[in-house]
Amino acid sequence: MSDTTTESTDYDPELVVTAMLAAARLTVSDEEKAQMIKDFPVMRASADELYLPELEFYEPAPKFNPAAYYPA
Amino acid sequence: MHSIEEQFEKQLDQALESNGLTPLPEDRAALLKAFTTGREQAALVFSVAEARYEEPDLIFSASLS
Amino acid sequence: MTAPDVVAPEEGALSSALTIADAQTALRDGTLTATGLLREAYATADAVDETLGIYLSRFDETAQAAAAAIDAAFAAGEDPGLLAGIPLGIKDIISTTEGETTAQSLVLDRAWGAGVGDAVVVSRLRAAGAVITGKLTTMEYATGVPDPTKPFPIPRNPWNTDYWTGGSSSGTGNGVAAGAILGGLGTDTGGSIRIPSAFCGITGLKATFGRVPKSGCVPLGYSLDNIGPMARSARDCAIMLNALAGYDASDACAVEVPTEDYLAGLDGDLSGLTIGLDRLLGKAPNRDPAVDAALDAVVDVLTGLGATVVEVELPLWQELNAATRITSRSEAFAYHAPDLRSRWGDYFSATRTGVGAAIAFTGADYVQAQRVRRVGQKAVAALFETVDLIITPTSSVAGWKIDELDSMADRFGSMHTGYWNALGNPALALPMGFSGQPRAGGLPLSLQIIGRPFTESLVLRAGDAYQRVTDWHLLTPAAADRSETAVVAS
Amino acid sequence: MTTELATPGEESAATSTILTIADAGEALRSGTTTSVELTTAMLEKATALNPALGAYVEITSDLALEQAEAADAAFSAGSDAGPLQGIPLAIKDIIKVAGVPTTANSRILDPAWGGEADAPVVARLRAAGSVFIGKSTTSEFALGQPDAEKGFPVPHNPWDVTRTPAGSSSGTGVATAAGLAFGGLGTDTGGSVRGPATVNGHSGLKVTFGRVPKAGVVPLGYSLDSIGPMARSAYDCALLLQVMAGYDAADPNAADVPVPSYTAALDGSVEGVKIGLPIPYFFDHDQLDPEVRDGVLSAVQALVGLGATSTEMELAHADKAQHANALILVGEAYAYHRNNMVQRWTTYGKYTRPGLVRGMFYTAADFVQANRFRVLWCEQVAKALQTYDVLITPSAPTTAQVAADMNPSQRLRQPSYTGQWNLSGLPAICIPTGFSSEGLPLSMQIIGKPFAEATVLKIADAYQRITDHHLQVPPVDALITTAA
Repeated sequence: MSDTTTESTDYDPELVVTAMLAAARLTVSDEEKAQMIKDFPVMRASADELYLPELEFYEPAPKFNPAAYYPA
Repeated sequence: MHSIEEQFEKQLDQALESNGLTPLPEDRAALLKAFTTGREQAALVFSVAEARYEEPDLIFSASLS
Repeated sequence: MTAPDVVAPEEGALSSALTIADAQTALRDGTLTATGLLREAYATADAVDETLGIYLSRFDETAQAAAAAIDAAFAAGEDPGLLAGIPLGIKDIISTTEGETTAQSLVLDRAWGAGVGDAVVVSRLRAAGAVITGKLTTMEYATGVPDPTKPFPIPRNPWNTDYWTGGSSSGTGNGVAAGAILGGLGTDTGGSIRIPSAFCGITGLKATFGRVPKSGCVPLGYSLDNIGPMARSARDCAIMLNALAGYDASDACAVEVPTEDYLAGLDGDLSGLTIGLDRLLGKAPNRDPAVDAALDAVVDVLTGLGATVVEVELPLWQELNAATRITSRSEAFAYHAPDLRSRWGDYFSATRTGVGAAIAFTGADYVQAQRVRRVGQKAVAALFETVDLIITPTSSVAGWKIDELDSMADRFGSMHTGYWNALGNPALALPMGFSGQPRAGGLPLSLQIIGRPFTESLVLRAGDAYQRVTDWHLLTPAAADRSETAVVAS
Repeated sequence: MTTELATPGEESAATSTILTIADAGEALRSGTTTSVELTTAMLEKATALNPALGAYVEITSDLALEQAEAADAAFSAGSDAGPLQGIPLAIKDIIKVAGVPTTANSRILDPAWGGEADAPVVARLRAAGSVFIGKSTTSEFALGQPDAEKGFPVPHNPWDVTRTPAGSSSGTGVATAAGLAFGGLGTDTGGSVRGPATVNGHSGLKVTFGRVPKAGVVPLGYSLDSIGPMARSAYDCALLLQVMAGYDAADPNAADVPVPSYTAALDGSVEGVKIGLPIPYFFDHDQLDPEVRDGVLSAVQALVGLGATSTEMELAHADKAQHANALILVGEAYAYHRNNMVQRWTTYGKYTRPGLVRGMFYTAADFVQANRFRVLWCEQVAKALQTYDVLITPSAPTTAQVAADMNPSQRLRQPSYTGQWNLSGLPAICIPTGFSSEGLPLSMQIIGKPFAEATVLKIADAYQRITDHHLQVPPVDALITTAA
């Protein structure tokens, strides 16, 4: 699948990418933005597919250790 | 030039859409307030100079017990 | 609102609170039975629950059976445990074998609790002989504020029922204050043990992150959540902590640090200790002047107990509070995303807009918040090289009216608790006076005592020492006056 | 810039036939060569070939010769710090070497970054008497393809300079394959040690997360990064790892786990070793080059011939594991780079920016969710590794791509076989299995349990005792442009 296929989405990738770039205070070139608009749906889909039902009661892997930096 | 509030509203709308959320009209004011506060909190954590070369506090361990 | 004269109340009428420690003695010297104690507790609940909103479900039959078994054990000369016969309530996001776990929400699948049975902390309380009286009100999924459009009780402050209990361990807060239970479990992700303890005038401990296993509890912030004891006094919290603390493999965040007898250190002596006070002035959008008057009195009491109190300034105050908010909202949204998408309206308004606002954060914002947590950890560890304990007000205000809760005013800024969830240190909230007059509409004020990680004994020693020479924790609201029908010993 | 140097062709026959660290060690101790001689030859070759191959950002000739002389002096004084004494190595230019600037191949990195001292892993190599030929080229901040306009040497695949040397530890890979160092250090967050080893035809080991301290290294993915040995043979990787591995308090992620003797474990036997082959995604993907697959399957047969057993099996969600790794990687990377990206967007290379900015497009909840999925993936692989000693997969779906055809968006849509093992923090080595019909290196990947580097290295070494793909040297002399 080439890098130009655009996925069908129930949102407008151009509006979303424009808003997100503004929120992140990033100014990018036109062709960079064009490629981001093509890439965003692929990224969004690859994130959405991680919300597997069987993960409902899974904890994240990285752990917080409150005692770091205190003498044992 | 859009005012800051209008910009935040636009960002909120796009974020709601791309995250698949459809809030009720009555929630809009509270959502916008929380979204705006969130943006400010995100900017705040990026203003901490000492964090420049700091590791995150969450440690991954390969040998899961 | 003039600053009240901060003085211990006159003896008699107001200080009729029964602590777990008192009940332990009375159960063993025959002046009280577990059955009588339970009957009295449920009688109080029958009288006040309608207005206060303490319970979501009660376990009268199983509780009475447990109490009877305890009495039989005592009669047979056995000692069935350090919490034998003590009526305790469980916040309804922690699973028990009896009844349902609802998280005070229409959304939580009722099959979850049934599948879990007793959370580790609940089975530990039972093993220590505790009588589990029922499931206590919370905020929906432990976040947000009450929503009158949803079929759940509105938790009210027993000291002034126009006011909110605070949350999210609301029913544990007003349940203990009103005497419906002698203690209970709360959870604390950004202050949810310490705030209801503060507003309801009782004592609550958020122990070190990982000290008490949190398996069997609906998550809010994976790297922030703590289950902890709420009761009248620091001593009572220590008694409960002895049963609750300790590693369990079922909780990936539990730490294998040895526990200790948290009662052993409560000797009332603070000599040689240096305590750093940060008044947190100017940190909250509004400040009740009674808080500052109460803090001055606290300094005198602690100095009198042999401690040296010095002024300190907590590092990165705004930044660490922001880190806690970013972390808890993002972690909660990961858990709730599927349900928020499919059944947004079923959630309480404040829960959905609060957790839903996590869409403001990028993955990088979340990682940056974890980097700021580590910077804060190092800075506070350095501060703890110069002091043994830190004290601050738990909140700059004594609470909010229920009907003021609808607008999403930044209440988080007035509550000085989330800072310590970012860092994981143990933090105890205990009463330090009143804003206004007790039983005349006045509201409790609260002191927060913080120690280095895993120094719960020292934190509890300071709280207990303070409570040996003051009575704030023994005051009870009118709701707690024993109803005539209660029979003390049968 | 090339200086009047004797063309490498005239170097003494002895040094040009020494290919591995093990061989060099023997030659140094038997007196057939000296560290100065080895080092001088490699410095000349590296300098002459940098225009064509772009292996080094900076060749540290003075430092290298100083270390070589010290090593030779030590040998003659009868003091032997171990197998790396006198061995010329390449250090990826995101790892701090005292007295030498670190660029991360970027105009962004603050020259003062990293302070003065060696990174702990470099200090260990230095104390072991090794020689630093130079700081090898890397993808900018270890991400993306090189942008020639930024003025850094551009690395090329020594087997075909139109092909990518892969990344991000490109320079160390090129130097190892072309003989401009006996090996060296790379870093691996999503495949950056294993990618270059795959396409340049040598061995590269991604270690267990926490096995080698990563203090003093510019981070990319905090919970994914690893520093790994790159060399021609698995045996050489074991020699390097022996010095690199072990706890260091300076790295909060370092694992306090004892370090075994890796070379002692390389007994050449794979008797009874149980190999799992996860078929879905790794062996049946439509973008997998059949020559690559067949290379792996014949290598597995060779191991079965030595007494191992291999079983086809499956790992669910292998594609999602790759996506989760990429999502966590860019989230962690963008946190580090966010302020510079906002203020100095165009100072970053044009192929670095699109990769890095993705950290901004995923939500915080996505990042948390990827780390929840991570537990599911770790549990599944841990279960499989109770049945099998190792898993074997292709190292990558294709041989080296033509550099000009590559772009950052492709990576989003192509299968990849390396990130799954950063996500689970497991040790994974890539070794050559032969050459494609186009003469490009083929490779396979061996994955083991946490801290089981010895097992992974043993199986790779056993294979390399009966094959010599890892000893083939690309014909680079023709690429030398005599001084203008």
